[in-house]
Amino acid sequence: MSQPTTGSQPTGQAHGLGGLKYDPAKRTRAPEWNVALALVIMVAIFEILNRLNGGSFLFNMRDNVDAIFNQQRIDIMLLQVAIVGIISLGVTQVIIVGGIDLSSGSVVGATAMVTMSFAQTALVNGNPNPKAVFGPEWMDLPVLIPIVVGLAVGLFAGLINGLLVAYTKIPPFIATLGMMVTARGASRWWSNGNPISFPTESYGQLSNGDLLGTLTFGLVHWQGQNPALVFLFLAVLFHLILNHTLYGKWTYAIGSNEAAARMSGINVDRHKVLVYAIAGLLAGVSAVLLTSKNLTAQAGMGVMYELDAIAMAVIGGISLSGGRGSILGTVLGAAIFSVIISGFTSIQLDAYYQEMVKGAIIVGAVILDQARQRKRMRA
Amino acid sequence: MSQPTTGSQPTGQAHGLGGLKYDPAKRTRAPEWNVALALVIMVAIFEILNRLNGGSFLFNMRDNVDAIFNQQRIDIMLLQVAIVGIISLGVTQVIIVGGIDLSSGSVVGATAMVTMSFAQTALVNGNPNPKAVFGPEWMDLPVLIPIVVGLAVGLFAGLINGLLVAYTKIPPFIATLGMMVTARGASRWWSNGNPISFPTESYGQLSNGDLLGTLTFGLVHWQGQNPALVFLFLAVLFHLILNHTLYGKWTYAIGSNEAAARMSGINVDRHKVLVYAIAGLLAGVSAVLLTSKNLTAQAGMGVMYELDAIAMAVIGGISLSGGRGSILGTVLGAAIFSVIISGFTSIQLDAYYQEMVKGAIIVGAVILDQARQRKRMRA
Amino acid sequence: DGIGVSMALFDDNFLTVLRNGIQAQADAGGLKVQIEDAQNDVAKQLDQINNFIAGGVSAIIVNPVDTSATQAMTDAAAAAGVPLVYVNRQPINVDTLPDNQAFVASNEVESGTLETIALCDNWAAEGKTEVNVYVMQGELSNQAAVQRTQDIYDVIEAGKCKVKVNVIDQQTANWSRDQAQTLMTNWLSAGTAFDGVIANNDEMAIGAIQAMKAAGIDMKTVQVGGVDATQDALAAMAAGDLDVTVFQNAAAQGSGALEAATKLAAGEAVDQKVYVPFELVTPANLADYMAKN
Amino acid sequence: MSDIILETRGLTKRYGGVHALEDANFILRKGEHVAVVGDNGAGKSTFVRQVTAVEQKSAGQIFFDGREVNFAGPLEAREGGIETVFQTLALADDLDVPSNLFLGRELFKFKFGPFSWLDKKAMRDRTLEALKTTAVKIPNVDNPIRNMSGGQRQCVSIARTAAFASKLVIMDEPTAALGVQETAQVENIIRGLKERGIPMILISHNLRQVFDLVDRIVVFRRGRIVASLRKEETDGNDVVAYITGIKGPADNVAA
Amino acid sequence: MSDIILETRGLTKRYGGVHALEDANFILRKGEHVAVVGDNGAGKSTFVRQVTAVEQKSAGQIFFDGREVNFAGPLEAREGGIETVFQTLALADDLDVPSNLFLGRELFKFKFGPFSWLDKKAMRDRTLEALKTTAVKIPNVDNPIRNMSGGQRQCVSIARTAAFASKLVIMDEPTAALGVQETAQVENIIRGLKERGIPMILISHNLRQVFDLVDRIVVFRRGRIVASLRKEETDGNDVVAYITGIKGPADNVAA
Ligand SMILES: Nc1ncnc2c1ncn2[C@@H]1O[C@H](COP(=O)(O)OP(=O)(O)OP(=O)(O)O)[C@@H](O)[C@H]1O
Ligand SMILES: Nc1ncnc2c1ncn2[C@@H]1O[C@H](COP(=O)(O)OP(=O)(O)OP(=O)(O)O)[C@@H](O)[C@H]1O
Ligand SMILES: [Mg+2]
Ligand SMILES: [Mg+2]
Repeated sequence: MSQPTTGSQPTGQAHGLGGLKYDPAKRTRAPEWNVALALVIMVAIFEILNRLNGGSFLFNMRDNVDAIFNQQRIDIMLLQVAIVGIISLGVTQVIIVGGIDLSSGSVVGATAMVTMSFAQTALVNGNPNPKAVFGPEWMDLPVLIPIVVGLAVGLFAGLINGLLVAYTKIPPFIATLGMMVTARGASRWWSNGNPISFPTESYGQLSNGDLLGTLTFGLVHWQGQNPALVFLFLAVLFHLILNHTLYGKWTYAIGSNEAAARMSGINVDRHKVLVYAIAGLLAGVSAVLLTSKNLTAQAGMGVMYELDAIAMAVIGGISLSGGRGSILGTVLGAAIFSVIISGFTSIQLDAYYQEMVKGAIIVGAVILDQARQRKRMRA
Repeated sequence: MSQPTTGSQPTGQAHGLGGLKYDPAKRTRAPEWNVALALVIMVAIFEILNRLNGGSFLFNMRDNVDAIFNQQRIDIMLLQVAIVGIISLGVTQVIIVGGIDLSSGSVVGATAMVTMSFAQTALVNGNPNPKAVFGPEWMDLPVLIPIVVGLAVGLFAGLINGLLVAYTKIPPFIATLGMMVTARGASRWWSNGNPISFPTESYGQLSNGDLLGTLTFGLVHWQGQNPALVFLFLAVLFHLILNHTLYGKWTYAIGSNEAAARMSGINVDRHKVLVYAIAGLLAGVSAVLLTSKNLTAQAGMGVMYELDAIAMAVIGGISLSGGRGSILGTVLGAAIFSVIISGFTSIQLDAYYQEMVKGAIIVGAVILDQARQRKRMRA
Repeated sequence: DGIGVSMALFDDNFLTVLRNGIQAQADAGGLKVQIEDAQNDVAKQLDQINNFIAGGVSAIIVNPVDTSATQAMTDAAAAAGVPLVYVNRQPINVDTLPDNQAFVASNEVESGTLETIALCDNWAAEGKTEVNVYVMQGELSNQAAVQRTQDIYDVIEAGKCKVKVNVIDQQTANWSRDQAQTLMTNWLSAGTAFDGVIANNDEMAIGAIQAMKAAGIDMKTVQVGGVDATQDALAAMAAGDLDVTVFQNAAAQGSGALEAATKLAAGEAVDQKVYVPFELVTPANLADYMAKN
Repeated sequence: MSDIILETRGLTKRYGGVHALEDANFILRKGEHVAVVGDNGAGKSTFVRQVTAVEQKSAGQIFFDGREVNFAGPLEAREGGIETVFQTLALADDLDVPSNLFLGRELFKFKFGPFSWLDKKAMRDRTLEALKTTAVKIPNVDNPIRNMSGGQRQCVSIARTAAFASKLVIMDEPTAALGVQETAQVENIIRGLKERGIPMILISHNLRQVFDLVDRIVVFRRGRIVASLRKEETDGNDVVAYITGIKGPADNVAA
Repeated sequence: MSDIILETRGLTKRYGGVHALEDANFILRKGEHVAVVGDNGAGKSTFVRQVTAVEQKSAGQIFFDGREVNFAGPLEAREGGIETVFQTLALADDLDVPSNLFLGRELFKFKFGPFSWLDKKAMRDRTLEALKTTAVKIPNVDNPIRNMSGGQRQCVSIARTAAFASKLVIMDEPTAALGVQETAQVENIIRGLKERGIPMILISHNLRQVFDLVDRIVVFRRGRIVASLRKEETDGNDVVAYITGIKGPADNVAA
């Protein structure tokens, strides 16, 4: 039998390794493109609607300010998704590995309560702190302590999630639903439902400061608030980790085919624990920034964040059955979310309609994404 | 080549069709057994805890009443899960078909608002109804009208869910998440967030009456409140439908392998629409009973019901990846839920701890179920 | 332009009346208001305020989710130079508000106190000296729930109650009529004798009443108290089921807040603190409140 | 009326940039059994998926039973009379054997739309009969298919197709996972179809089997049909030469 | 030291009530190639799953490389030196070919626990080389495996096993889905293993192949080992007689 000419011809030529005709120009475009397109369309719509009212969604209309964009709008749009966005980075990884995390919102709530208890200041306007949880010796601690406590509590909750999912083999939906209920209970129990307020000044600066100052690029300014900086930094970090490290490869592999990953010699259980732990840690980061930004912690904090975080990832093109998705997609999903929130306020849409339209937009964005992917497949 | 002795020997003998040794006594037990066991254990624990306090969880301790069981406890345990239980019957079918329904709680809320608007009475204590939504000509309507309206609204929401899932191919998580947000918005918008109250007497009787009167079996009595009756009737009905009709067979087949079902000539899309529509219809039934029981409708009604309904199904042994599960399991799951609620109150556990323990019990029940299933597989 | 309003929660009956008060006042004055729902989320509320600022509103009204979380809002508005009015709930930084900020609020301490004392008086009038009661709490993470429950114990401890009160059990029904109904039935199934139910709001009180009526309890033999004086509660009171509720003038608060906001936007000076008192409602003065909420 | 049951003209399928099937002109006559052979990745299964409308073709025409068809999905193809054993088996893992065999064609005690009452006993009995024809051994037909061996699953799939065969049968590597006995049995089933005059397309890598069973052999290579050989006029070496590209149209490889 | 690389004593596996594997006593010597044959459902794959610890055995002992082993899972079995091509392929559908080939054995630019940096280029280059040995044609190795044909997937799986072979190789029906050329190529790979002295268990329904490649043939029937035949002392008819139960221990059928 003669040997045919196969060999490793570089792909991208008219014929690939298998001798089939291969046309790289027509290859399926990364799904993130569709999400980016949806984002642009949405911004354009809000811009038009604002112009009809004589305003502008994105651009600066005040004569006294020398800037291209409406700086405050840009600032708030980055700021308002930063905190849920950070959770969403963790949720993205959990979904890619084939799981789901319903607990992230409640974990933020519980972590917020505990963290804030270690961030309180002793004197408020000269009087003892009326919301004190512990005695005065636990007040005015260095800012590092509440930060470490917050990260540790988040990590701990994530670890429990991971251990449950990996070693008891119960569905992640259940494990994290249990954690959701439990963590919410814990956050109410911690201070009997009382809010915990009045952090030290340095703790408040964590979120309300701008580490790098206002960043100016020509006529484009950005205040660069810390939560947004942290979000963007973590997004880049996890983008690199997911695409270039063993951690990322295994995360995708397990989500794609857990049995195969196991047979290939991946320690699936340990890796899952790691992924859930990282998600918990990110919830901890989120809780620290959230309490610092609001200067208070409440038992009800973070309610529904888990759904927002999942929605961001899904709008970003993730597959809920695992194995697919990207950090870039999630960041774009977060951007769409933010545009919706700010856009509605900017056009003064009645709050009654906002929720209804928001639901429709989430669904619409995903439909658009799916339809375009299918179309390309058929072409 | 000679033909070996195969043929259709009846199973249950020492050798099955394949000639392998087959021992029917050791066959894997239905997963519902484990759930039932968990239920019994939980009841026993609460009984013991109550006895330690000199009371009883399930049994009648009053000398003046001639009954074995604490009748009121049995009544409330049936009643308190009936309404979420009805939703859960629909959610069970949606999960078996490979989907998920996050919208059921919100659909109950929206349906409740609309339904109640058609169930109002004209005069309250002799004054015009202060919560009137429509003019007086829309008041004091025959009870059938709000019922039909309620079922229709629920059905409509379910239809939309089904059409989205079946024909746009977006993940059910997203479709129903969108519906969840939208329906909640709609329920707020309907009457600007105002509650709608004061139904006609006959409407109130729907839930607060007992159609069959108190049912007595020897020394066991059951008040037989309508919502509980409806729940049990629907459970039996859908148990039969899922096990003996084409609808059931296709539901399991699609959940098990959608591509296979499609290739086998099942109209998968139409069937999915039907399943989601039925789930919506059940949410409608639930909304009618809920408003009738409470004599009011509020925009916030049904919040979190979707999670409770899913939790019931999952505790009942359903697989969230579809193709497996049963109505019997869900009913048992609902029973466990009910025991938890009543059990906590009976031992006067502090409310702050209840949530935490509830989360742990949900997780624990599922772990137990899984562990026992795995053990039997290994034996 | 226009005025931005951030409400703590749309689903809340009382806050809905307040919201309607703002809207009615605005319509009457030909003002544009943009009302947002913070859905009980402090963080969302702060974001909404920032979005208002980005949109260039002339003033902001906030119904705070958390009264101890107002400093960040005050700072945000002050930095942008936009006037701010807190409504219904007294902000923690009320004494240090900048000049262009104000508040129109009520003191939750009054509500639970009025309710408890009135119930105590009723029991005393019935000739009782010691009573057993159930306490129904609102959502545990909600301050009104925490405060109104605390009020009960404060009244007892301060000796302002004419009878001895034993709390048999205290549980949450999350402000909800449905959950209250379930909770009450569960309590009833324990068979313990009791003299009344103190609920953090009217919805839960009504749920408890419905459960008791379903169990065949004569409503004359128990005292039930709530807070809010909603229409449903007033009807229940008229029917002789509910004994005590507490009225808070939501509409007046709403319109008062809007008035303050408009003045501040126009650069006029206003009173920085406006207290709207709670009012006790019993069958005796029921008629006065029929048309108010 | 012509005697052609299936014809494709210029049938083409592209996945993104991959041209998996190009310009396939294929004819199947009534009663004829044709084998499709070719290397892995030559486009055989892709061809089947276009004909049965599991996927939508990129270009080309399909004529079935005398008229042009544009099936919207496999459901329509099956209703049109095309029965297929797919390479990735179309089985519902959680259902038992009878349910799989009768999937989409259940027997009823009484009919009432989707709520028709199933006749489980009849389906079970007829399943046992149908399985006998494949000689497969299954310890307990009431177990879910999930737990069965590769060959057992394959047999369930074939038993189904054979039982409901009507105008055209397509089998994509039906005996790949089968043992010696079962393969012989399946080959008997295929001969039975031939006797009943039911036309068939058989995809197989087993040239011995192909020469045993069919009338004509169609060779796929790199997404194209490169030969259609009458069995009597060819032999194994000839077919292999076409498969590997020694014979046939020159490769138009650019590089 | 004995020359036995793998031995099982009384290996037994029950699924619920189904006795899929009973009392299997099996010996494999160093450098030996053994075929396992048997009907569909005879328990061949079950045997493999016990040896590789994909499932936990119900009873019996396994000795590997001189000592008794109780692998907790396939990970340990692989680390112990057993490389396997499973019947249900162990591939991650969403990953590309290099990722699958190196799954669990990635190459790094630098190591840092789970966050070690991958050397993608090296993996891709070595993948192209490894694929050459199987003669499979894959249009674009950077596409996810999901979209590849049955044969292409099979080849990726075999390429992986061949590339990392160490103490023992097990292949469960490796050529079932392969074309003529690819089958020949895989048979060459197996001959290469023999030359390198690596022992192997080959499961196959293709008796021609079995007689071509191995030293000894072990026959499974109804969950039991019924014969172990040296290639020189047997022939095809003899093997088939054992497979079908004409020869061998009497069936102890109760009914
Ligand atoms: N969805 C898809 N996306 C991209 N490429 C695909 C897709 N499906 C198939 N292909 C490619 O098309 C080619 C033809 O595949 P096909 O399954 O038709 O091969 P085949 O002839 O059936 O091979 P085998 O004998 O191995 O089953 C292969 O190169 C495969 O990688
Ligand atoms: N998880 C399981 N539960 C129940 N029965 C099982 C399970 N796995 C396998 N079986 C049964 O065990 C028997 C042996 O299966 P096995 O897969 O080992 O067969 P095999 O010899 O590999 O067949 P083939 O040649 O078809 O691959 C079959 O009858 C099968 O139905
Ligand atoms: Mg193929
Ligand atoms: Mg096998």
